Amino acid sequence: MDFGLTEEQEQLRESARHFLASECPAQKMREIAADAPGLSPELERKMAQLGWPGLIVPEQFGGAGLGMLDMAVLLEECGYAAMPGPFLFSAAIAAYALAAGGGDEIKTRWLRALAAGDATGAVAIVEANDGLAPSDFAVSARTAPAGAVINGVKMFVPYAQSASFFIVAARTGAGARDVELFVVPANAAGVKIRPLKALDLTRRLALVEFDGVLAPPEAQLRGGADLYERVLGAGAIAISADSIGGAQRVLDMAVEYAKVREQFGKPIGSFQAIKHAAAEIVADLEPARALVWYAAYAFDALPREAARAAAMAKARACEVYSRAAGKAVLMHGGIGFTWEHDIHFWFKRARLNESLFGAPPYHRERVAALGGY
Amino acid sequence: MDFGLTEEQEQLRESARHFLASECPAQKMREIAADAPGLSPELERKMAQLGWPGLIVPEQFGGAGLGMLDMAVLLEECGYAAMPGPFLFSAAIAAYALAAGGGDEIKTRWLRALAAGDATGAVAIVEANDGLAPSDFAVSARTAPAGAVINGVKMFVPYAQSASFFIVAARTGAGARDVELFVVPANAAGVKIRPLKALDLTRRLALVEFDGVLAPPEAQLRGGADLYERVLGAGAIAISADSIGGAQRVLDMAVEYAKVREQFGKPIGSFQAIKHAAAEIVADLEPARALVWYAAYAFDALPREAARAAAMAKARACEVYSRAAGKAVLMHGGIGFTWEHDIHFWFKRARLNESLFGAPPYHRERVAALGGY
Amino acid sequence: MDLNYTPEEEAFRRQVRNWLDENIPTSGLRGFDRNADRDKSTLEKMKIWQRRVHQAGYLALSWPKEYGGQAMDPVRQSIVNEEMVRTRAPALIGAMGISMVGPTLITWGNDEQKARYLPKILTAEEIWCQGYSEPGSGSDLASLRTRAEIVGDEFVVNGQKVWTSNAHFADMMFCLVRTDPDAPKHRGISYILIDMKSPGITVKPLVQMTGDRGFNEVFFDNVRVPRRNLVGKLNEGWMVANATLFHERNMLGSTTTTQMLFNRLKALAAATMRGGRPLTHDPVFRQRLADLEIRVEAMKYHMLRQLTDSIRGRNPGLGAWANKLVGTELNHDLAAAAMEAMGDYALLARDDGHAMDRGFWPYEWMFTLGLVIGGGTSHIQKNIIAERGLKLPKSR
Amino acid sequence: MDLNYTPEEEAFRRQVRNWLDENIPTSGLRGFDRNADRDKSTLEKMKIWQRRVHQAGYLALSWPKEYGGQAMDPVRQSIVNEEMVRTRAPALIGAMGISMVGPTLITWGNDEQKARYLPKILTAEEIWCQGYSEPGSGSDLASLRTRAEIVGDEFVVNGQKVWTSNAHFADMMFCLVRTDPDAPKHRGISYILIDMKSPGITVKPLVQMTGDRGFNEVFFDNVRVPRRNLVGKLNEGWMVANATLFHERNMLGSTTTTQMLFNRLKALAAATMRGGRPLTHDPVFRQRLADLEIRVEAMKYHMLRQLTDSIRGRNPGLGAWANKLVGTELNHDLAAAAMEAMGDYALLARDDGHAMDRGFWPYEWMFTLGLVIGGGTSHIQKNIIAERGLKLPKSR
Repeated sequence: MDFGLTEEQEQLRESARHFLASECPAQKMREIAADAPGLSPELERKMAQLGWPGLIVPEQFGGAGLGMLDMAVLLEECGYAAMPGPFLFSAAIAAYALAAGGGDEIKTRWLRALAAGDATGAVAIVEANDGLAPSDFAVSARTAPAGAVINGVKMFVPYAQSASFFIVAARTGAGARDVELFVVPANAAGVKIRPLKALDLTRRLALVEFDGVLAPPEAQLRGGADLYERVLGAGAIAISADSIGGAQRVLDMAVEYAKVREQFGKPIGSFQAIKHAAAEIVADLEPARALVWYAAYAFDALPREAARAAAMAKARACEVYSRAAGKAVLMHGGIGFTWEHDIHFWFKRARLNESLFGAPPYHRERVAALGGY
Repeated sequence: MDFGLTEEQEQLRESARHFLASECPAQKMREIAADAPGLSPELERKMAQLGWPGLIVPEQFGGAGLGMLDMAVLLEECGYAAMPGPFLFSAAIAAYALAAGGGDEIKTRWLRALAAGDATGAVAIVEANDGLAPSDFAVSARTAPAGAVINGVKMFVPYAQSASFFIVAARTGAGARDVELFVVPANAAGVKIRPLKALDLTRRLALVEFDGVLAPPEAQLRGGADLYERVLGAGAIAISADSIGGAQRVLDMAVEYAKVREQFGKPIGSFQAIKHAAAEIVADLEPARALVWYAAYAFDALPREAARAAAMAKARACEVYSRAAGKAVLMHGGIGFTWEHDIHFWFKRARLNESLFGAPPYHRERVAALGGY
Repeated sequence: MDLNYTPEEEAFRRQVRNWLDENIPTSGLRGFDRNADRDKSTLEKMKIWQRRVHQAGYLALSWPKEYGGQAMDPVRQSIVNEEMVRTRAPALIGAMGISMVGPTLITWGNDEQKARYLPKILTAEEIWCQGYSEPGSGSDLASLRTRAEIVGDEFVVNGQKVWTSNAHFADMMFCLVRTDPDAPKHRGISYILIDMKSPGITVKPLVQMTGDRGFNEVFFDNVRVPRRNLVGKLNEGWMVANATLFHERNMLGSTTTTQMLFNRLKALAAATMRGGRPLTHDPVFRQRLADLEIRVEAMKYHMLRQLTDSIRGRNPGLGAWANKLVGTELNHDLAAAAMEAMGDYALLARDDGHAMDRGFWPYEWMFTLGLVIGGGTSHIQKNIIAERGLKLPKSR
Repeated sequence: MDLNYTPEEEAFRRQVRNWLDENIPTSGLRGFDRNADRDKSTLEKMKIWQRRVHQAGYLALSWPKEYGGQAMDPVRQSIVNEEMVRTRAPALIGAMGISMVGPTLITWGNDEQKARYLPKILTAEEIWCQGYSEPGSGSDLASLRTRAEIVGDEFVVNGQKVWTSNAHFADMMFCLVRTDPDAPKHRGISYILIDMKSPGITVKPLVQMTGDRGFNEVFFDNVRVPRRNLVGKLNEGWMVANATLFHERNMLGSTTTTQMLFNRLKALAAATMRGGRPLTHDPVFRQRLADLEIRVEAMKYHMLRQLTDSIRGRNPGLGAWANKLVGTELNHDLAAAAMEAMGDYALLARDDGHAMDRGFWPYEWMFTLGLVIGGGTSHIQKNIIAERGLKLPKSR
């Protein structure tokens, strides 16, 4: 019985926090956010040097072979920094999908490149109707002599613009479980990317059109609906970890501000209303962090509980983040509503986290269904 | 355009508040609550002298011929005092049912007696399955030569023990609107009353069994499902008005306490947490009061909006009351949890108000359905 | 209680509505224009619009006739307000003058000041901004430090204001300045009127989290203001300002806007499919919608009750202290519900082509949060309710 | 992270469970016994039960062996706690001694005190109550005024305590008294042990809103207490008490109880029909249930994390300050959800024959509110989190 981080995980956390504090402080985050691609090649390169993209990639493909809990620890720090870039989507979700469902050829081609920092993957799931169930998909994969032919439009694809390849969820029949994941190079014939303007300035979103894109047999990941569910789980956990980190940051910002800002002749942190708002964030955040750790641990170690744990984490963590961000903005008063102050980046990122990979009511319903209510 | 009380209504309110402060202060309320019947014959007699039981009874049957808004104003004060007794159920709901649906014989016999304070009526609606829809009822009225024969068991009937007669909702067929209201004297053959122990000590509840009770034709109120809906509306408004008064009282108690109780060398009312809790009650309560007034006004003046307005009032007012009572108990700290302090009477009454005549989720669904969502 | 309007009032409403239908500019300007980042030509159009409303007799209905008002009762004022919102008439560019400094001058100003300023407020010849908040005094307004020294017939003003909406195009500012630094903080403040073209004034934009310019910082460097621009008595500006703050509280509590927001949210939910059915049929979202509608309706009657008090010439009582808190939080909750309704579409910025409801909601969601904060955050509002409304002891 | 138990721990758990299955009294006593209004014979049965648990070696697992403990690690303690709740074993009548004064004596007591008191805590020969709160000092505990003057070899105690659970049958009280009225309020307090049979003590019951007697007022009229009953140093009782308060915070945060409450709520909802289907299939109530389960699970792992910290000998950190707040509010929310689930059945008192779930919930609903209030209301808990956890400035 041990519910805690290992020494290595603690070190990972410490070093990530230090690295991001120096390489991606708020000022740098703002610069990256203001730049069209929404990522810093320099920062990406440095992360690659640290081996972050390959964190959960098996060692035989150049990764560190670690697990989802390690990734969650790292993503918590990325969320703390509101780090822009494709990292979460590529290193946690696409990497998982490839590692879990890819054959040797795919792994050798894409997973190795991803781990080395030479490629990023983007996951293309929801469409115009915004549903996560395979039956919601219009994007289809039709069997053809040379593989599968993919047609349709995916929406809200994070960092499609800079991706080297996509993991595309496509429908292969009318059944509820007729879904397959395909690996499609970004430069494949028939792929068109149209950027969307995102509210969260630390993320890039796009619409991706697949117009008769041919996916050869090896590009189809093994696992079908089961793999698809697992990939959603990985996404839920990754966003949850980012949310915990973000909630911690807005709390830290608000507490810091409350200690120095004075009104009525004393620091506003001495007023109960401010104190209680901060305390409520703590009371929300600390148990939610444990829940996210549990979900990440269960993802690898307790497969039968993993889906439900991920749904729980996602339902809770992103709600906690949004609520914390709202409270933290209010604790700042007027300055918190300005562009000049950094907090709005987290405030908007919290909103994106809330809906990406399923909003809280969706996940609560899943918790009920998977729990046999 | 005038959204306010008339001078007469203001006077009614003032005189009710003064009357209840002197005739039903907390100490008296506790005595009545501790007494098995849960009512004070003396207090009932004095109210009758003031004409309260006949407030909405037409003048030709000995009443004052006033409307639901007047009644709401009065019930707000009764809620403020947490006045025990059948008044709300008899004078607001049963009286309305008789006045709206009774023939001359019924009115002459029961409505006149009710207005004079010589009889009280109890409404018997829900049953063991706790539903408000006619299709939920097992209590049936079968046509017989001499009238209707009523069979079945009603639950949670307020002040059945002391009632002179019941207004019973009975099913007359399989359809969703096959419901009729009957007036059944408490001493009719086949009526059995079994007291239930209520959490709210200021109210009495009972189970009422109707075992082949014969209701002559004149005992059937005119109006069927429409009248039944109106009676539910009257109930919703009456409970809402009581709730607003109760919420005002717990606020007043908490504010009073916060001004005198000292901790850390100053009145606890100078701490923001206490202030903000009180302010939140005000912010909930004041708009809710306007909503209840509106619903009561609409009940008589705007029949097409009346049902929806009553559902809105009930959904909001009783939630506001419960929340206010919970906050007020916390504002009192330990003393608020004792039997010795009066506040628990309101706290428990709020809970009864929340569920009687339909809990907030039920009424919100009604608001949506009636609003054509 | 009687929620009917008199036949005369109904006729007046029809007349207003007809006038609006015929006169609302069809191009560009439209209600729910939350964007304060106005260019010159928009500004000019908005002034023209206000002038036309004024000429039609629909502006400042409750002001005395001698100052360009109509001396009508508050019911007609509320009818005009309702119809303006309902028809999505363009915002009144001079709102701050009309609702805040105008009524203050009517109460506290001398005859010369009334004659000089009131007409131009109505004709939009002079647009006003408010100089209250300072960097060091947000919630604690009375701790303001902008200094005005009397030198001869002038005040010489030095200091800084912040969160000043519209300062970048305003002609005049009503401003609180410290005229006696040695007096207790509420006692040394004066209320003066400053010409924004005076030498020594610098206006710097403050961009909001929405990305729009709305607020400004205003710097005063030896700005000279004639003594005749003092409103009320010297060092008694706090009292004068409190009257204005009360007007502000009422202005922010407009409920027609809230009703419009709810209707828009309901339409959005009806048009949004989730799990194969409109979101309005989703039992969970229905509960939320119904709860919001109930709160919107409660607020509507809450404000009608105060309108009635005002018609009857009575103090509106405890409830009025809660208007700003309840109204702004409700508006923000409506926007937050819309954000939830939109699912991933909530992630799109206002100007994305795929945005739902023409990108209205994400902006509104932030803007309404700004209103929760501005003019005293909810924390401050709760203090006000508790201290002024419930007479709980102060804890400064 | 490894949520598996070692084979030894699993074996230990089986052994505990088997022992409980065989030894839990089948009559009367049962877990979830919130009623503190115990008669003599119940009391006697409860003492016998605790003695049996002690003899079996399942009491005070983390205490050193020399004082009757088992010197086991916190995992085994948590296994025993979990199994006790899961099998609905009767409450331990000496819990306050075991969890609060015992650990305090182990840390601060002298050898004589340890030898004298600890064994009898475990054997339930001496039942303890806590003398902290006073009528004038609820949240502000350190302002207590019960006076203890040193006269010869004795303290002479005068004053009053309140909210004293179990005082009507306790043998001993651990008590905070003021021994130096001139020192700053935290500096003049001592921690002493008082024999409840001492002349001059009067215990008066305080009935709870549930109708049960649980608390008491305790009056001291020249009560003589030997000086050797002082724990720690004179005037340093505040430090001693703080250790105990920390134990209290942990005791109140037990999560197995919370999990049991959730399971009971879920079973209630599954058994309750509404609109022709079980309430667990109602989409709105499902959301609420799922949200509660998520919070219950989060709390479970939150406590496991602290358990791990304690195994590793590390400070549990910021999160532990939130245990009382989160745990008690969650329990109350679970009970409130059950009340809603029951509809009109929630209106029935515990002892009505028609009450659902044997009348468990209405009582639990009130009792858990009492736990939100007791030991520092949520207001106080938030101050503690902010001031001790986040180091925000005090505002006394």
